[in-house]
Amino acid sequence: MRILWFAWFRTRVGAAEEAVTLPAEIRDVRGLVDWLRTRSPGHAAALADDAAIRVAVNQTYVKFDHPVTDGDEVALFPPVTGG
Amino acid sequence: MRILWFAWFRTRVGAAEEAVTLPAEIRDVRGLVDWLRTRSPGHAAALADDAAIRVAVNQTYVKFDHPVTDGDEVALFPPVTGG
Amino acid sequence: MSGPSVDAGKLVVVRVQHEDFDVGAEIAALTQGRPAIGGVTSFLGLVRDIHGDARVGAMTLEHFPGMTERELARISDEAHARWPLEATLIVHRVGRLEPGDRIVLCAAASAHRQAAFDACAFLIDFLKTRAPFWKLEATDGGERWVEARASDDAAAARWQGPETRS
Amino acid sequence: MSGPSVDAGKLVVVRVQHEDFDVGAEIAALTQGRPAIGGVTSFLGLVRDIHGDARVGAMTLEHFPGMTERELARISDEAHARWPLEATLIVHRVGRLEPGDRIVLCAAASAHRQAAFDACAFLIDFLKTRAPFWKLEATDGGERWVEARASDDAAAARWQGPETRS
Repeated sequence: MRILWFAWFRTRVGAAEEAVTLPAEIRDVRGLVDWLRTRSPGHAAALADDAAIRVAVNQTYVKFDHPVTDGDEVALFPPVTGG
Repeated sequence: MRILWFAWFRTRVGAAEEAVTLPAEIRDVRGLVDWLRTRSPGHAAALADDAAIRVAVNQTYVKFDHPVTDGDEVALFPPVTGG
Repeated sequence: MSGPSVDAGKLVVVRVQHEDFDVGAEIAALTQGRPAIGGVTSFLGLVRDIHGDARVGAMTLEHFPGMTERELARISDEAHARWPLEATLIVHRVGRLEPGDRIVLCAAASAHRQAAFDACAFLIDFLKTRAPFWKLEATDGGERWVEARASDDAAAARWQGPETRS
Repeated sequence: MSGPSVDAGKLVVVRVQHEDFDVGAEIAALTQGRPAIGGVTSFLGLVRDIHGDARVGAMTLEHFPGMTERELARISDEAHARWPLEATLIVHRVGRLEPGDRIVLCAAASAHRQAAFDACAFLIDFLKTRAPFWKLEATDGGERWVEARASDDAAAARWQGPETRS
């Protein structure tokens, strides 16, 4: 699975992109976020607050109950501030 | 008194501007409009409908109860359609 | 990155002209030297080729020189009194225009997006019901003076307070 | 003055770019060949020199290439579905910008003024809450990521129907 990080999620994680092998027991975004938090203190800091996490699977916004599979591209980022 | 006509009031009256001597008994816009209607069939046609008459005394919108004197410039025109 | 903001003062631009205008240049002139401006909402009015059920070939815009500029300034001043604006602009053309031609540009610049939107809508709504302009259309059926629309009165009435009732 | 109107079709323009844009040229391109358009409402967003209580020297706009364009197209399509529009435009810059620089231009063109205003407000409100852009500001106190504002969520919520809830 390809993970993309943007804005201050990227600076806390220390990478714009990661390739991860999704554990078989993880079936949805909720599970993915919880698992990613365990990867490093930076990951935990980026994902500290559920309310501040936006998720796009294959470039489309999804909620935490959305299913994920190892072939997905999952982007994680804070609330947007363009315009 | 200087009377200015605009848009289809102008075409019905047949003049953009008239110089009139205000009869002494006319004190307000209401009286002026009623008197102007008697000047010609064109004047009567232009001023046929009170609701379609807009009045500016010295370039400021006024209502029918506004006083007028012989030194005023009074513009009469239909509802505006700019923009 | 230091020192106080330079307050360039509130800007009110009102113009009535025969010539066309450049939308980008007008808006750039409005914002130049005013770094507190976060957004500019503008409305550009164009001559349509259809009015009601008639094709419009051209139109002639007549106005009341002097009073027009006064009314546009009054409408602009009231927008500044109602919203926290840095600058406003109203440019309106007169004379002969053809379908697709620019007629009017209203713009409101503010630190705040909602103020810019509301003030710009206010400017065009009041211009349409108070500024002394009249349109004479040339259609297939001949020349006709455009009639005022009840929907324009209703749009202006949205903003109506005691200070704007005539 | 005769013959049917040429229907040029609905126009949807979405661009993300480093370069500056020309507001007048963008709006002229939107209305060119569409004589049914009576009005164009546009919103131009600029970099302010003050954000909260800090002076801003410059900012860098980051985005999610690919998804950004998809979201902007989605927002545009929804505006066309909601209002009778002839054309819409969203141009957004990325990269390093300084106070006074243009950031974004949204525009909606319609036969009807109110539709143009509502659709333009909708475009910028949704862009601000859904399009994946992020601002990194350089202030006197160092670099900081701009925080999302509750007022932007509230502005977008005005338009919220079932089809726009994520």
